[in-house]
Amino acid sequence: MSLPESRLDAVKTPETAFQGIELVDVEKTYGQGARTRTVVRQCSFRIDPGRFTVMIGPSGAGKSTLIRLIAGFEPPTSGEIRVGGRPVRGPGKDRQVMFQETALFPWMTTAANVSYGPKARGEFGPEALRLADALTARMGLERFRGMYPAQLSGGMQRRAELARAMMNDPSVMILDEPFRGLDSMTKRLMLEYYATYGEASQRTNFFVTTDVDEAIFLADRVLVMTHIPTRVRAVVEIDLPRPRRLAALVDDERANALKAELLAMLHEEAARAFAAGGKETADFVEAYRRHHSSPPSATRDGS
Amino acid sequence: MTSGAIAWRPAGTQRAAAPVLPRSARADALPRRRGAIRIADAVKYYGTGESRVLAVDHCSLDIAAGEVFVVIGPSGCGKTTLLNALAGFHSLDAGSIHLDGELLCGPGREKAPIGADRIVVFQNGALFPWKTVLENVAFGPAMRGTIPRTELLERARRRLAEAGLQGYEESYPGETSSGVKRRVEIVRALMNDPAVLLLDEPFRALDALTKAMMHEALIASYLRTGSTVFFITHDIEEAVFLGSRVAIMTSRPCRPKKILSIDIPYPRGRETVTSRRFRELVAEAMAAVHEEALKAYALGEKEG
Amino acid sequence: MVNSAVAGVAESGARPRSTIGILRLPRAQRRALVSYLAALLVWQLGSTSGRWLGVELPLLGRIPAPSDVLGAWSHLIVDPGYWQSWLASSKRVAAGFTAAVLTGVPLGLIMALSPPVWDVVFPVFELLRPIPPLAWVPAAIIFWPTQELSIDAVIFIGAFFTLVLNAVSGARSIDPRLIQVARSMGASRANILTRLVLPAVLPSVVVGMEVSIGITWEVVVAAEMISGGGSSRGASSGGGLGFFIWNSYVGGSYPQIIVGMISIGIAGYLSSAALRVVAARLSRWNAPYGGRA
Amino acid sequence: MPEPSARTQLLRATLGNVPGLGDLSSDAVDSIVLAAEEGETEDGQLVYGGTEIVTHLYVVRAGRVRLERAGSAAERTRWAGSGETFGWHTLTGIRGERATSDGATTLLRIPERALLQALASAPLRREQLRASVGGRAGAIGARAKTSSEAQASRIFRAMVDRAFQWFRSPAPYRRLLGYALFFGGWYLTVEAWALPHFDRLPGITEVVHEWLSKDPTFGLSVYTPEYYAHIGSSLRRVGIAFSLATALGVPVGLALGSSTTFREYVFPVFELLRPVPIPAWIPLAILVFSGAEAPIVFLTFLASFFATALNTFLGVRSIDPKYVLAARCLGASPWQVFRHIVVPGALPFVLTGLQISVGVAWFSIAAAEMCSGQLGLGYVINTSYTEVKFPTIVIGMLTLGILGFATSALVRLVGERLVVWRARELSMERP
Repeated sequence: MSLPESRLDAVKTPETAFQGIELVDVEKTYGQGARTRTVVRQCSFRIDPGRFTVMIGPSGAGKSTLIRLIAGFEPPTSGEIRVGGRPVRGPGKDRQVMFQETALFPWMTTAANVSYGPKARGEFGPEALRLADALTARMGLERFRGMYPAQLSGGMQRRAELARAMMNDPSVMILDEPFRGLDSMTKRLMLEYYATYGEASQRTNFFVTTDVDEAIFLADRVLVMTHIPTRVRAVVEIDLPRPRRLAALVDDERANALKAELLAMLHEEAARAFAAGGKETADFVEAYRRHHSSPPSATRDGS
Repeated sequence: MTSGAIAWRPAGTQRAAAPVLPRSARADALPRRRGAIRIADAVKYYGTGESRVLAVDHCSLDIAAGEVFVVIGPSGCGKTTLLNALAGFHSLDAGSIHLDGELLCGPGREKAPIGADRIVVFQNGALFPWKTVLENVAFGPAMRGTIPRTELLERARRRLAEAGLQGYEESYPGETSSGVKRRVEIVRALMNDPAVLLLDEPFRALDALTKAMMHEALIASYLRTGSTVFFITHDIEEAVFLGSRVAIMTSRPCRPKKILSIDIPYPRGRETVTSRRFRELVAEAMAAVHEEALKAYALGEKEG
Repeated sequence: MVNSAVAGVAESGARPRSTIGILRLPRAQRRALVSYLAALLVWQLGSTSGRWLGVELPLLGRIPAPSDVLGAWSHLIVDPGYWQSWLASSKRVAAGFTAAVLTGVPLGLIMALSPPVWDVVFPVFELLRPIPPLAWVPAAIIFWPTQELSIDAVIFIGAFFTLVLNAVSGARSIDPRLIQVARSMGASRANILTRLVLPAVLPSVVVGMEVSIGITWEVVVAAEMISGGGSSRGASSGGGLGFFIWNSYVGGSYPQIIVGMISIGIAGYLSSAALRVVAARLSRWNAPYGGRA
Repeated sequence: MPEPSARTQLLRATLGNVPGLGDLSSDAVDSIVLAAEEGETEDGQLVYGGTEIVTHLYVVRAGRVRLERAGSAAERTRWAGSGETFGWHTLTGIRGERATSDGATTLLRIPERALLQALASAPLRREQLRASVGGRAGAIGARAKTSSEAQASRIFRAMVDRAFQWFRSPAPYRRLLGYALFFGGWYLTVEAWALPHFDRLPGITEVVHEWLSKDPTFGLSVYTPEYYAHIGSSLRRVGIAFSLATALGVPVGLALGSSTTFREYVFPVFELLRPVPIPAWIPLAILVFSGAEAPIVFLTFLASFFATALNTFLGVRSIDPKYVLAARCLGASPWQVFRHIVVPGALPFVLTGLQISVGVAWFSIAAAEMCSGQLGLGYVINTSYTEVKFPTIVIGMLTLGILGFATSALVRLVGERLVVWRARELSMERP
């Protein structure tokens, strides 16, 4: 069940063949002198063009840091990040980011927010105006163009941010747990909407989450990250057929097997995070332990 | 790769000790028979003059004592209004509410009295930040002075340990994770042995696995005390997993559109989520809710 | 001071509103009215206790009675000198305050947005801030050529520190992600400053102005009293409300002191209220859509 | 089978010298005892073998275990003797370690679940356990007998780090640059270049010389008792006024916040008087209060009272109504709601109010003392102007500044101790 259908291919697909994103031995350390904290170390992975890559890991594990490095908001301490073959020098319109909490400009109306990108670059011609109207309509926000972000519901704010990002025709969309704050019904609607939209537009997506179901539903490839200092612990291909429906996945054997595998790895990383004092992961370890207390699963230790 | 034939046995014992059954599964934890709620033709408006909005329209519900009654519906459809009326926070414009036959609010009494027989667990938590976890849990009986202090603290420690929260007694809520805060709040509520436990989307911002743990904790504590549970949520799976009956409410104004009875026995655990009956009930609820959700979406509802 | 409205009613001799009218008012206003009248009554009876009680109440007895104050005010209303003092004080507040806004707010923004400036400027700022503004009066008089300029300088100091701190907290409360998003859309630094930083900072800057204009009125009164009253040079009647109050005290016409106090209260209240209106208009974007259950 | 308490003693003895587990509370040990398992091995028998991830903590009760970590440069071998621990790879992040018993051994195996529960709220113990299990027992004061001792060494190390970092970062040098610019500018404009208008001001050398000289030309310096008499009188006045304002302002603010009737009757008049600037009260105060002390103390009190009452009132207003509802739900009476919710909830705002009130008090006392009174720093500043003793003016100003800074810092320190929960809450927010 997804939002009202309307022609999705109206969105302009990127002309040049985009070669994806490449991270080689990236490291990020905060603080200097004796008190340094390495958040990312020897982290290398590839985000393939036109595919849905999802990064999953225990909360507080430096995933957001990696997003800031790829988006160019911060330089890596060492290592190389290449987007479309060129090293990242700073933020650029080819990479648009959607954060966990809304980042709409509170003092601009929905319409002003959506058209901010082209206007800021001085490229706001009639053609951009038409695209802005098309995007706002497709997101079901025509009746809220004149309203301020504080007056929109959570779901509406997310859709407005999507429209704003699409206006800049990014080569890659970067999303940092975008649907976490929404109520579960709106979350379900947004997930299915974004999946169908992603499939239609062949855009490269890099999606970060702590929710295993979201990962399995959206991803072509899942990167399971270790606890701080973050690096790739495992790469799991999600070979479920598309288009996928959330309701169908719950009964799907293959989906449940993938879920069990991902959860087992997440548990170990969370246990290590917990042992290092991370209070958020305490719940996760407790939850996983109860979740898997009865039948012996593959990961029980050898003895 | 096995590690040879080490015969592991419980430490310091010669023979295997008898397994100790978790208390909740024992048959003798019979819930007491009280907390029957009857809501008859409840009506509630918001705002005045032309901006008046009908939030609840002649809503009638019969909730049996000791039942887990879950209310689900699109955002902003006035579910919270019912909870507020039950708790005595808000009044009703018409209709009445009875608890175990006694009039809570209705003709002659505009607002139900706020009392420890109907305790609310708020959406994003209401633990007192300036009191430690132990002081929070012991707050209710301490206020009413029903139990001497030393015994009260001892009982509070035991209840926290039962919920797997030993070690957190002396920390402040601000220092603990959201999962721990939620569990402490439920323990605080049940310390007062309420007739009705009112929950307003308590597990909304938690990640999937922590939410599953919270469900098991709620069911375990429900089995121990047997209070009636009135639970509001958006999450369909959560509603079907927890509820003995699930009422799907219409979009604004709020009226019970369909009531599903969940014929899965308690206690429910991990295997319930994968059972076929559970999937059928979720599908049925999903269909009914989505109709309402689309109506709400079309109206451009702002979250309730 | 709102009770001038009450005085207005009695003074103009108009038929006091019918009692039913008062009952129609919502409870809060009704009680406010009652409390104003009660205060007025206590003041009137207390201060005239000498006459009808025979013995003067200890403290209250020495305060000029409201009736005398009204009498004095009715004369002053027609006296141009009185309005002259209003004008003089307002001019000084306007001058000192505007100068403080034009220097304090930009400095606060620069300090917040560039750490090197903060590290250099803030230590000195913290050194001077605890010195009460009025302690600067003698130094200002020595430094500035005319008495007028020295009072403006002290008013400037009074408003300056609060304005800077509010501008700093305003700039610091901007969500960094908004700036990152704008940069990732290729917005130039100038665009970010005008379309992002300013609108975000403006509400808290105006709140800062509201607080600091209150302080300027406190400073102008004291400065006028100390410099005007203190030295013989300030003989001219246009010395401002502070000077007017001090002069009334020295000249023994005590009811005029209260008139001066009430006038300054009204002036302070009006200027803050004006800024509150500006602040509300500037941040109407965060008014939620209309609460719904 | 030894009844449970003997088993607990047995296990406690074994765990006794495991850093981090030794001083566990009795119920924590009970939860571990329930879950712990015991096993005997012969010489050369494999405990766990290098590929799978070990989640149990092993404690050697008797004998010795050989621990080899294959794959790293040197074949690193470690031995775990009786009372020592090994295993729990999810905690230590060790990979591919083989454990074989060297001679007959008795081992204890504790599942991770029981340990996580017992250590849930004790980050320090976790740290010690991780070090010991990972074989780096010597890293941080290995056998710190009591946790407070380890705590002390940790705090000391953190202080050294912070000091070391402070020197390395640019902040201190820029601070010095700032002071140099200000005082240098003062010296240059007034004394060296003697620019117009500036030359009339007292120079920095003059002021410092006067301030610190044994017999100051204008009679006031650090060595003259008169200087401390003035400071004393100003401090006493601010002290009396501030404590009166707090004693009256906080209850009034709390009442305004919690009782509607009190607010609807009192707040209108309160808001009527508040906008009147304090200096405007000076003539009236002199008129009404006899003597020199009373008017000054009254004026300072008035300023502080309005600030304290208003901030306390805002504090009560800022409390989220859900806390009041939650308390009433739990059966708290209105008075109990006031004591357990309104007062602690408003406390942070009250403390901010007190800080503002100290600042306002110093503002008013400067004004009041300059207009009347025989003693006090304000009086000093004003008279040294009329008697053309310019350096003393600056001395008076700087002293007022120092006193203002010191008193507000004192109020802030006392405040932070009162609101412990907020301090610990803020400290939990990791970067």
